[in-house]
Amino acid sequence: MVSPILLVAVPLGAAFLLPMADRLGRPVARGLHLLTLLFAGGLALRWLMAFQAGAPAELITTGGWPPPIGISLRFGVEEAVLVLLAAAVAFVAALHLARREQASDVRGLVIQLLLVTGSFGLIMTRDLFNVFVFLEISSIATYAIVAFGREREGLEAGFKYMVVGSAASIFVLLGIALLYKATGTLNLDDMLNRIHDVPPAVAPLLGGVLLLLATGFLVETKMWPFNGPAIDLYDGVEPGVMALVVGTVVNAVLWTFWKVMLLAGDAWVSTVVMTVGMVTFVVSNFLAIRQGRVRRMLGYSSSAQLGLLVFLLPLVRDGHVPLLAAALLLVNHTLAKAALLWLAGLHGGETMEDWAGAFRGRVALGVTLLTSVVAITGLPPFPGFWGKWEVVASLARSPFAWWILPLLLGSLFEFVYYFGWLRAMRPDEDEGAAPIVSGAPFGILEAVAPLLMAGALLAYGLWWTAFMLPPDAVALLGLGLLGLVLLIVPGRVPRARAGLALVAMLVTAWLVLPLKVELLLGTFEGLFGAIVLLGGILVALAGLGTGNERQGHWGLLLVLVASSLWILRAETLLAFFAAWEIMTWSSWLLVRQGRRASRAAWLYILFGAGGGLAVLGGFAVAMGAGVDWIRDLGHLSGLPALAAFSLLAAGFLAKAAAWGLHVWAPGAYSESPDTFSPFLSGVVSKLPVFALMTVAVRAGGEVLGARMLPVEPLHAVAWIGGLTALGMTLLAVFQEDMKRLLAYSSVGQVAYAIVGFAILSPLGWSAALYQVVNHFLFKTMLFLAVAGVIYRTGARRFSQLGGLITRMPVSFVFVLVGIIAVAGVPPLSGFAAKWLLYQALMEKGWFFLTVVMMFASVVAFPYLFRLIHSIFLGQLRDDLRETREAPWPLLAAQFVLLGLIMALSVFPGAFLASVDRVIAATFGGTGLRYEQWLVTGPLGYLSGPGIMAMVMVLFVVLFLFLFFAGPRPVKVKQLDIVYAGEVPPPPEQVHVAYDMYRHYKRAWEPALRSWVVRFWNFVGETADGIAETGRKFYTGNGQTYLLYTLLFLAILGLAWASAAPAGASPAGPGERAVATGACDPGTGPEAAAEPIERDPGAGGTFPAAATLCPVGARAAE
Amino acid sequence: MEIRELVGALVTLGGAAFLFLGALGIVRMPDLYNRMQAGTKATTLGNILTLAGLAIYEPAWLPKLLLVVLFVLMTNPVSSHALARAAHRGRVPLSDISVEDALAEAYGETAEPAKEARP
Amino acid sequence: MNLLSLHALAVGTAIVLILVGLAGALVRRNLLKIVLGFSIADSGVNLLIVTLGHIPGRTAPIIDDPKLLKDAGSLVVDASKVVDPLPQALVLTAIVIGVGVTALMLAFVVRLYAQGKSLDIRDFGRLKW
Amino acid sequence: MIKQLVGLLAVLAVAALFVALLPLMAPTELGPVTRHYVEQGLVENRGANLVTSIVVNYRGFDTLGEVTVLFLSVSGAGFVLRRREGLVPEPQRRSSELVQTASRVLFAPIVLFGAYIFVHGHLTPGGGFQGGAVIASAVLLLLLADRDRLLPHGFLSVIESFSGFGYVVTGFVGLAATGSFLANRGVIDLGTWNRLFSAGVIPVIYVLIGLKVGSELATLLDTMMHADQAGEGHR
Amino acid sequence: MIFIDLVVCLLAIVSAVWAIIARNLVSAVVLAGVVSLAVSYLFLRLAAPDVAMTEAAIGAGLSTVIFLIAVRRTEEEEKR
Repeated sequence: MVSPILLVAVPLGAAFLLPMADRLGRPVARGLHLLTLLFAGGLALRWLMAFQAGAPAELITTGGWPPPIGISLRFGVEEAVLVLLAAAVAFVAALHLARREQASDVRGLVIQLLLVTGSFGLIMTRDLFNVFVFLEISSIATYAIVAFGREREGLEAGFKYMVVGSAASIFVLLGIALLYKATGTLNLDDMLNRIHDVPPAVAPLLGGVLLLLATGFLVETKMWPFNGPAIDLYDGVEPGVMALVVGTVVNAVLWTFWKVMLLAGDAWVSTVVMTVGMVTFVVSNFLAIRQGRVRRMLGYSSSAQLGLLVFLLPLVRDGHVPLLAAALLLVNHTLAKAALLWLAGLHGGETMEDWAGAFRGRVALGVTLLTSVVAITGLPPFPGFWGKWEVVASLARSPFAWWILPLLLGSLFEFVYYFGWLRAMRPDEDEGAAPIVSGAPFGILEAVAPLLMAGALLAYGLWWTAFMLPPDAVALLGLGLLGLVLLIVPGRVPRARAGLALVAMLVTAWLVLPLKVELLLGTFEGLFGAIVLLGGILVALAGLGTGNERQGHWGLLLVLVASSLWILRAETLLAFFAAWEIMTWSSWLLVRQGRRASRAAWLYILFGAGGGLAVLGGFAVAMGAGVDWIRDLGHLSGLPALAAFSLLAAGFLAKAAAWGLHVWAPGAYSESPDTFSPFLSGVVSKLPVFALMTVAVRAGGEVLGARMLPVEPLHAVAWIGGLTALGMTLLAVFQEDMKRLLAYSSVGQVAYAIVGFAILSPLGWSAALYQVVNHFLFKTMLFLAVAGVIYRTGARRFSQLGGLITRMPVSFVFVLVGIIAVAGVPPLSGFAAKWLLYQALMEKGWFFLTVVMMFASVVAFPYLFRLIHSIFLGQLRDDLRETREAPWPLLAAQFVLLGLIMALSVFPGAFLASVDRVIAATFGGTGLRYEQWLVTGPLGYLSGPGIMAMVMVLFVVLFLFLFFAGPRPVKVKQLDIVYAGEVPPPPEQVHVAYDMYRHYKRAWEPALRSWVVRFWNFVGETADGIAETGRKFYTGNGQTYLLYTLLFLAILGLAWASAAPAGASPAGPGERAVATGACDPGTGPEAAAEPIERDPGAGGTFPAAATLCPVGARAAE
Repeated sequence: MEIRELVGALVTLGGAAFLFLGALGIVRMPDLYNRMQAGTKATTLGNILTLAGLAIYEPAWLPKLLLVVLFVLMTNPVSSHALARAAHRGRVPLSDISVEDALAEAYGETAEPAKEARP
Repeated sequence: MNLLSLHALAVGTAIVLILVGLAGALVRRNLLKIVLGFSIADSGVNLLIVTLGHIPGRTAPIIDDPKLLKDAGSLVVDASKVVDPLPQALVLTAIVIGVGVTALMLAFVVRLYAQGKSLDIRDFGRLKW
Repeated sequence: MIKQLVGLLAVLAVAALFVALLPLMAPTELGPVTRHYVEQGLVENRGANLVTSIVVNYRGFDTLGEVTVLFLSVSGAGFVLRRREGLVPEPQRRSSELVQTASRVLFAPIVLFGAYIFVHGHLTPGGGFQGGAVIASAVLLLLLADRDRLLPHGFLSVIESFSGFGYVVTGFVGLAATGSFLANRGVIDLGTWNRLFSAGVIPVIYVLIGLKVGSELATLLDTMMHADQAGEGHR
Repeated sequence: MIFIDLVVCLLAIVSAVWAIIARNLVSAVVLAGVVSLAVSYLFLRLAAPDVAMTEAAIGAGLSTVIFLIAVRRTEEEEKR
């Protein structure tokens, strides 16, 4: 095969020839440029395939000499991947930049090509001085290419970058020269061997030399505190150019840093590098949250991502973290950041406000943007997720487990600003602001660049995902894939898409669910799977009737359903977490489709992703104890068990909107698209309950039973659930918006299931599971009914509605049944749920909590009453006279649910008996007995049919009485009130349904003041304030940045000199060197006489245990 | 043998003397133009003499030294000429005792830069 | 080491030049002075590297005299008679690279001046925070 | 002021680091690799100037990079200072007749001298870079004598491109002949020590480097002198 | 000999410091050229004639010229 040296030689030759080619015409020069890049990419690809087939890494000599004599280069898998990546990005960048007017100078092309060539050389070379040469080539090319940008800003940034870069290259050059002096060689592999044979007099000094070198590279990799100029560069330079730099030079420099770090076995320098890397990750991400300028924000993000990779260098070297993990992160960042930068260039918006309505109507670009953001924040299925997981997993098992903490913190900040950016892109529709579409017009060639990158990301990510899925879950993958296809394929035919989604889910249900009901309900997986699929199918059915969803709605729903099913099937921690995160982002995107959901969606994803990080932390604790499978979580004990349980519970409770973490929930439930609210509230909110029951409980293991702590952890959870139920119910009472009312109600009702779970007894779990199914049925139905009302009237506020019973009688029946079920009164299923819950609580002995729960369910009556009263009863408003009944698909979906509610109400025993098998498998026994129609608990029995019959009789009697003997309604004019002198309130406020419970509100005011919201606001404002102040660190003055660089070296140099062993103390160094005789000319060390032809193929096999300073210290004593 | 080396050394010494005179002129002369004249003329000759001395001392270097002499002959006057003109254009004042500014007349300048009192 | 040896002097001068250059780049506000500072520091670095290869009492690595050979028959050079040529080769490269960077920096300065009509680095900090 | 003080303190602390590293800078015997260069340099390359042997052959890849750096900087400077359309440089004052004539006369000898330096690069001190710099000084002389003089850009550019390309091609010849890029042994006869035609492809490469460096530095000077002066101002 | 070296070293250092301090840019550039020249002499003394030549031609010569051109380019417009 062709020698990889051509990867450097051919582009160099081409670069020299470019000016000549340009004399023949610009297309010739451009063609030469593109062909060269194609050649390089093709060559790298061929070698990569050869390596896959088992070929060994290639050692390339130059000048005809073997390694230590001549300069040698290495071309192995790592180099091939980096070169391929660089060539690909450069090729696409060349396409992207082709039309820019600045490219009209051929020197622009020359610089572009040399930028790439320098990176290739930097990636492949194994000679330290050659590293310096190629470092200079790529740096100079970076400096020069800055002139592509808007004139002044780009040049300013470029000059600052040069000032700091010049200092860095002085350090690097000095470091390399001193290393040569100490080891007598420049070849990296040779030096790795010889660095142990350094004369003892100078061995302790190597730490200082490596510090010089490491400082140089920390500057070159733009670590904090040296990242000021680099961030300015992002801000000032044409983004298309920065994408090229990110894809080539940045990776090459990082890889070179890796090579240099091979030398630094010295623990001290390694710690410095790790610390600086992690600090960069956290600080850059943190400062970015206050960054209003988009490109600058991207710069902070790049710095942070690079910081994470630099942090990993010593860990990968010492085998604590696999190289593959870092590689995944790198590939992910390169592709995603390149795509984002190109998009930023296409749009041209400077500040967040400019981005409002970005890419509206350009679906492909919008999807690309979303894909890139989801990828860069490390969410599945993209490569960055797998990389981050692997990093966390291996860190957890290494002695560096505590570093996970800042890692998670930095990731959280990353979510904040990236999702904040997306939030700014889709402001609420009534926030006015027409979309500003700025930026130069662009052609297909420019637009295709980010698409290619995002496509590569997605393909690579899915390829990994296919590996990670359980082998029998192909159906899930198919479902998800179909969803993605629906997402991407253009065209706006919501009904057809809904139909396709419906069919897909039906097929999936056929494939994955066991058909026998007993079997279906007899496992957690089956029970929750049925809920997910049934919910999905019904929502899609309803979608056939509405057809006003935004594009992507049904595709995302399929992805959401697939990921939810995957959560249920997951057996490993990784599979579970991946599915959990996909579920989070796909549901977030669905929430975001609501018309006023900007803020709601933002809060949703912040808490969702933050909860995800808590879950990851919990899993990290588990993995640190050697657990990889969910079923093994039970093996945890002691402190790890408690920590894992607490973190997991926190994560899941955040998703379940437990009190304290519920801030997101009312907004998300109510502002979602009308066809998604039923699914979000009915189905997605059940998944945390599943997770608590199957995952968190196991992690808790014996801790939960053994009462290690003064407070039983689960008792705390139960109280949180109780408070949630009470508080949310109280708040629901005062809502003026029917979806919002249902939203508060949902949060409160799910809390019942949490309380049931926390009781941790067979009876409690029966109650919880019963409540889960129950809530799914009635809340999905209610939300669908409300969706029908909104669909027909367009109104959501109670004061805009009323008297619809005559226009929408069927919907009225559904709502009526629904609220009875919610209220927990006989004869419907809600009663059974509460009956079970109270029994379980009393059995457990938590009497006070029992009282609270009872109070909460009583408080629910007033708000439930409003649903009937304000929507359907009373007098029909004039503007609603033309209203028709909801479309039939909506009604059909509700009808199915109605039937199920009835079945559950009449035969609670049948359901409970099959659920009991799950409980028995968990607890080894059940709390209930079943005889015919009777269910017997510890405190009494329940007979579904009996109650039903009894209530029916009562109801009929009552109804007949009212019908014949009740008062007749009197018709009055609406909104017709006489004023006497006072300022008239807006008509809305005089509606009978407006602020119906205002009197109670006055009484409960202090209790309702949301301390939680205030707390979170305080947290947000404080963080903003600190970030705002922290950003002042970057003064914009190039000299200040240079000062940071020197100060860094000075402080660490002093620290090293004072911490170094006695031999390195500056006292009388000159005499010392002579006294040891090591420098005596003529009697050179014996090593010099050795034959120098060493094993040429020796790679970086560096003994992990070798540290330099202690060796020298011993020798010096 | 020795005679040749001695002669060479003497010639070189002569060159050094001229160079010294040139330096002296630079110190003693009243204004830039006069100093430049002293510096150029004396040093051109001094250089040539020094090189000639070297040629006598080591005859093998003759061709190269000839080239150097040629080079000095061509560059030294031209460069001082250029310098002087540049100084004039830069309005470096003449000394008080100078009587004529031919260049200014050649340019037809009315405002003479000469005779300005030095601060 | 003898403090008045050529080697010691060269090392000392080199280090002082590096520091003076860096200090100049750090303290002076004129863009050209900053570039000048780096240029001086570069000279210092080059001097230091050459000094690293210097061994007192040996000649330059140009073998134009048979006395430098180990024995007359072969072309093997007596390694105890010449200084280390490698650092010299490196410095040759470094000097050229240095002048390249300097030229580019000066081009930036000229361009910045053309746009901002100033040479004060504080006037070129519009991008910040 | 405080910042400058802190800066000086930082420099002093860096000085302390250097002082701590002083023992590393004491003279030491040749290392193994460089010992090979010294002892075997003549045997393997026949070039009297060992530094040249290292620069062009043992570490020839570095030198290719070095040439690239220069090329890149000059292109970069040109790119930064590129002329915007529609801007014509203002005419400059010409030097006196004498200076112009002298510079024209001197041009050829200086170029010749530069060529002499790089042709003898493998024998005496100096080589492609030094010779190239001398050639550039000849060009500088021309430019100084007559600032409006426009260099023959086409010619310079052709030399620049083809000498650089020739360097790479020489490397390919080595690759084809011996399997190693830029190899010297086994490409052409190494010749006899201390003769002009010796040291294999080293003189060839040095000539190419000299031409390239000369033309590049000349372009650089031209770029700097005739740079576009009109700024876009505050946009 | 060593005293000449000492003087040259001092010359280099003094010129460097002066170049940094000097207000006039042209003198600063010329002083930096002096530094290069002195360093070039030291190269010669350190048995590195190749480097000395390069430093003299490129460091002291070409570099200084480029600096001077840059100084002129940045002064010219202030007068206009």
